[in-house]
Amino acid sequence: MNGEFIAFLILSFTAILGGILMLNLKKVVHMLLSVVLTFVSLAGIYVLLSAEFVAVVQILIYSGAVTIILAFGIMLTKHTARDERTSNRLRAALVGVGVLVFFFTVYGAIDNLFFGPGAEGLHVENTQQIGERIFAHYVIPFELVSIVLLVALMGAIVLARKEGEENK
Amino acid sequence: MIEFAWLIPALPLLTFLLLIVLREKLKKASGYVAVLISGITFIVATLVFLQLIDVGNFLMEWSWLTIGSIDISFGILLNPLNGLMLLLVAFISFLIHMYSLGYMDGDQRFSTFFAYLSLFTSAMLGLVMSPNLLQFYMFWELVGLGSFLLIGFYFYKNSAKQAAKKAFIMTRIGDVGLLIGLILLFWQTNSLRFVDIYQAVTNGDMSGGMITLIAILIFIGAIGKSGQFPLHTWLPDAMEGPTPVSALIHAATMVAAGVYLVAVMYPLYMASSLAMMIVAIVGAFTAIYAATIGLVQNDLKQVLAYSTISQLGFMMLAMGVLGYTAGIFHLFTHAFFKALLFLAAGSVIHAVHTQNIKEMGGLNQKLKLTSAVFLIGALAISGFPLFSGFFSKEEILASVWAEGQYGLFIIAIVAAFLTSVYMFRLYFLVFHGESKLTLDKVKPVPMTMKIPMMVLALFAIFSGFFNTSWFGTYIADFLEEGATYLEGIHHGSSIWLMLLATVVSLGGIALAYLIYVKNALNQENWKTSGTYQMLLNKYYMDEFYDNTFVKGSRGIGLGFQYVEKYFVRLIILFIGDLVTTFSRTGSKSQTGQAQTYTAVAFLGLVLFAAVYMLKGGY
Amino acid sequence: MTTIPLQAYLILALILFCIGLFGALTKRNTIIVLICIELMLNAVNLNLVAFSQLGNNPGITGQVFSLFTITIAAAEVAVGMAILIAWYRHKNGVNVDEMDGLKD
Amino acid sequence: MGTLSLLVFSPFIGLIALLLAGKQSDNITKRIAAFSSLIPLILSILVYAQYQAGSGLSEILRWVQFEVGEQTLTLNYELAVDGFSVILILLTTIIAVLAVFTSSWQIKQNSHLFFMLMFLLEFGILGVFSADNLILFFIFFEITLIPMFFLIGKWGGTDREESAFSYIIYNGLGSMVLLIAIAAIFVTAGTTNFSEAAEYFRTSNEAGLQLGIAIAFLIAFGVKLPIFPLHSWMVKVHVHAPPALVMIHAGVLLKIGAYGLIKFGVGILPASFTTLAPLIAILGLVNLLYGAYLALVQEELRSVLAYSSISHMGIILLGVAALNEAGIQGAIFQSVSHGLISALFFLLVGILLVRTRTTNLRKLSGLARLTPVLAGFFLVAALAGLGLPGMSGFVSEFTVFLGIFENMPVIGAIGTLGIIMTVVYMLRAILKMTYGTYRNMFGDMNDLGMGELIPATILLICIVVIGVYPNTIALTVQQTLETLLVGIGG
Repeated sequence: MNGEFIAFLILSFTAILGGILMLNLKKVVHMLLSVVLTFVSLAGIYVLLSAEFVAVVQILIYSGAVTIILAFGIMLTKHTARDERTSNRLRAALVGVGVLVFFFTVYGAIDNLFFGPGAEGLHVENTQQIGERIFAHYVIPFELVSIVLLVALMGAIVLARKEGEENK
Repeated sequence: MIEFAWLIPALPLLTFLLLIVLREKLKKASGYVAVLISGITFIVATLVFLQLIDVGNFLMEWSWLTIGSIDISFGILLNPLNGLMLLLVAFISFLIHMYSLGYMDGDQRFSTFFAYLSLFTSAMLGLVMSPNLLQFYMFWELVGLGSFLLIGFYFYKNSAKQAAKKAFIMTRIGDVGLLIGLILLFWQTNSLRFVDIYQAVTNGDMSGGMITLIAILIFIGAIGKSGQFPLHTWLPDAMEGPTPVSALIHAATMVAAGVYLVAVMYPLYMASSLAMMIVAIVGAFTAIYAATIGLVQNDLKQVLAYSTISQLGFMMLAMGVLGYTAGIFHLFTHAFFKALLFLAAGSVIHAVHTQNIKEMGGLNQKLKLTSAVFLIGALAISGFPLFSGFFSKEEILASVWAEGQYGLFIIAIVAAFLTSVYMFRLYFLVFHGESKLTLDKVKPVPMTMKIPMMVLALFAIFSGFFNTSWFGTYIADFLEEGATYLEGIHHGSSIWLMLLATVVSLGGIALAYLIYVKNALNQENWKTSGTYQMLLNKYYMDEFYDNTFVKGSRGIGLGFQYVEKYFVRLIILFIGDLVTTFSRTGSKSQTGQAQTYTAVAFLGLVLFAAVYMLKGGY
Repeated sequence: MTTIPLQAYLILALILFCIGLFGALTKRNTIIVLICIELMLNAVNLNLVAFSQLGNNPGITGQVFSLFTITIAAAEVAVGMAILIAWYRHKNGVNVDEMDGLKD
Repeated sequence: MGTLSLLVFSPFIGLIALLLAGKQSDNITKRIAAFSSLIPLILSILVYAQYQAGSGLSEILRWVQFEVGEQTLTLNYELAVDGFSVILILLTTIIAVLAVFTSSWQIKQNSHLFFMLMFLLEFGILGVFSADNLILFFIFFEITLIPMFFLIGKWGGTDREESAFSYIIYNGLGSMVLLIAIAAIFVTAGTTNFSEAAEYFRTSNEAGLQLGIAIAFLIAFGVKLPIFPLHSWMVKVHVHAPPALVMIHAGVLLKIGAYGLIKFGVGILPASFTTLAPLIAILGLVNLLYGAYLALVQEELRSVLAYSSISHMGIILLGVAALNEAGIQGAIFQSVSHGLISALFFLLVGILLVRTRTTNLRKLSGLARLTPVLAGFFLVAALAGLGLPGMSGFVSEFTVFLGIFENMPVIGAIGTLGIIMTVVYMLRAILKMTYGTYRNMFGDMNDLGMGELIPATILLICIVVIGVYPNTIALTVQQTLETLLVGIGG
């Protein structure tokens, strides 16, 4: 029981707590906030996994950007408390059972999974390693991702604006 | 010449095809074509017959139907029995063709009539030449077809339609018996050839019970065709056809086929005393049953029809008491005098346009020839001494007596007595007494009708002499030649039987004379009696059949209609509902909700994954 | 180096994934559904990162891939939000079960 | 491409010709259809000649191959004919030509599309009879369903849509069962080739599975044949489909049921069919009598003919149940014979409908007066139908009963009641129409013209030739019969 393990336990507990809160809270904003809790905890776990850069990105993108976008979304639309109710009890039950079965199925697969001692030195100049890897190995995917981002940006603007013009 | 025997049925068939196809073109000429070809047929038959007397037997076969290892052939068989029949059929049919020239003159469907007539003749000729039971059966059915077409010739008459249908159906019922019999026989003997069947019977290849069963089934066929009780009702109705047809059906062709069938299968019957007994009893019963009905009928042709049934009963009776030659001999003589009677009746009808004997009378002044030949026919059928019927009937009685069937003997005597009574009732009512018709309405009888009648009259008188104990038993000798199974069963006649037959015949004539000419007996009581009504209505047989079988069949049909409506319909509804429910569920699940779709897809994935895991997939 | 076994991370990811899945399949509010999808993506990311450290073939590539995933997820959220807002203007509602255009 | 493939695909010539010609005037369309319908006929005669000459007609092309577990399953495009199928092919092409000819005066609208579907149907049927493996058979079997559905639904009589749907539902369900059976064979035997599958099942001893497959076959083909109580679709089709189509339907399509039962049922699974024989015999008996009694009370000629078809199919079942040379051969004969006779009947019904617009027996009477030739043909068709010697019907009935009496004399004896009933209902229906007094309800009617006389005469000649000299067919099927009966051991 070392410190790392305690940290992992706390972080994973908060992550799961955030998820469960998200499912059970009534207000959409609260749900969003509880999910932020999960996102942040995950960033912590990334640090535990020697992925400092990813952890930072996680906080920037998820806890920052995505959450802001979603918050704007919530603000721009109207929500009543009733809305959060699940739509169909039967389906919820079925899906619940399905998810449980899925959980145990996959659990069976990952139980006793062991690949070896793991990588050394990922935390050493982590950002540099990532940068080298991206720009040496994955340039084309990187460029493609940038195109995708651009297209998404344009798409988002067009989608959000076109309707507005029609309304005028 | 005998190699060309196949021409005998082929020629009339050719006439049939020719006339059916060219009926519009030939018109009047078609009659002459038909008569010419039937004349040629008769000549060929005669030549073949003459040669047959020397040769004795003749057989030709072709493979016809191959079923795996079974080979059924088609061919021609000539032996004394069918040689005689061949000649008889060809001769009578030729005369009737000729007679029809006059009788059917002016009919709209003149050519069609001759076409049917030829088809009928062809079928009958083919029937008597069959070497195996299947071929026999085929022609047997075709004879039924011919009679059906001819009986329904006046198709626009409702009664003709019913009669034709009835004839076909009733004989078909019999035919099915024959069919079952022949199939059973096939599986017993592995062959349908008559010779093989005879062989199998003599070798004792079949069990006695089986022989009896088959013999009875085949006899059912004969019952149907020969109008024996209880399948006789079609025969009187068959009078709906033109009169020459009645003559042909009743005299030499269709009805005789039944007797001929029993004759052909005789070894089978001889092997089973029970079957023989049944044949004899059915024959005797039919003889007296039909004779009693014949006593009171008022339709000229109906009386003759019942007399035919009765005479066929005599033939069957003869067959049933080992009187093989007697039966065939009676068939032979009966062919002539019955044809004669019908043709004479036909010329009466042709002349006065009615069939009701109550409306006739005194016709002997106007129709002298007809009256004379009718008298000859009546005398012959009544068994008046020295006429043909006398010899044949006497021989039948002799056979019955010799077999010791005294009960049947008495029935036969009574039936013979009744025969002369009803025949002379007919004769006196039609040709004697006061004329109830204005005589100038009576049309003259053309030459083409007279000649056949005269020829037949000659035969009606003299054909008996072919087989007498006085001048020689030619027919019997001829028939028994080569037919080993017939050895030792010839019954000699005795003087007292002849005297008895004469007395019976004369007594019947005398009684008829007393009643219908002298009016010696009071008929009023008789006519109101229940017995009279019963006889007039033919023992209510038609009504009985109508109420049981006809209505019964329809009832079953209607019952099935309900099954169809409710049970089968339920199945449709069930299948329909199943399909609609299925599709409705399908279309309902098509909600357009992406979330639901995903949920279903996910559940499916989970299912597969779980199954995979449970099967130990990792 | 690390003492926490791989399974621990994977099970955590699995739990988060299951929560996200359940939410995505049952919640009516489209925004919540989007959030849940993000949660699932996060679980996947966690797997990637965990494998990059403790996997069969450890290395930096796992982290690189998780970065790509995060990028795409961000783009997805942006487009999803845009669609949602457009839809909201059109129908004045954000519920998933009102979106049944697939039916036609 | 062998002759057989050429034959199977030859209807496409007509189809493509019609497509290329586009929407021409009615006359041109009909002429194109008539001429191109002759091509399959000529090719089928060629195939028949080649078969008789003993030259091999079978074709194999590799098609799909896939692995299931350790098994490698191969699907080939295999065509072959035996004595039975070659006769049915000939029957198909003859009836198709006549149906195309006769539809030219029955189909008034969209004849272009009608003929194209007709050719598609012919393609399917020819494929069914030439396929040498089960999957290919199934594919062609399904191909026949689709054009049939549209043909009934679009050009039929009053209840055409309902009939079309009941047709497709029943046959679809039948196909489903068939597919299951075929899949079961494929998986167990590892092949879908007829002879290989037969070989496999001869040596294997999975009796339960075989019985299951045999029952599935019985149901699948029982729908097609049809067997009581799965027959109601067929009555509807008979009554509501256009007569030219019913010529093909009653003449050939129903025979697929018989063909399947004999070739797959008896051919592949003889042991199970021996077990099932009593059941089949009873079903046959029920069909025979049920159909006959119902035909007796119908007031509509086409219903009478429909029920008479059911009754006649009962005879086929009896023949199959007999499981001996005579029975099977009788069933084959009955297939051909009933095909010809019902084609003749519906040819005549088509001719009659043009003149009277009704086939209701209550309204028709005394047709022999104005149209003696038509009436005569009706009578001849009825006589053929009731099994008069000298026509094909007799040979088949006799052979079937010969067969059934060897094994099940009691059932045979009850079945003969059907022979009597056939006479009763046939004569009742036909005499009601043709005999009796003529009531002038339809105005002046012309008797048959040349265009109508020739098709009717061709069919009649076929019927009579088979009836007068049955060895024309019997010799062709002998070898097939022997092959089939090897399995039964008879």
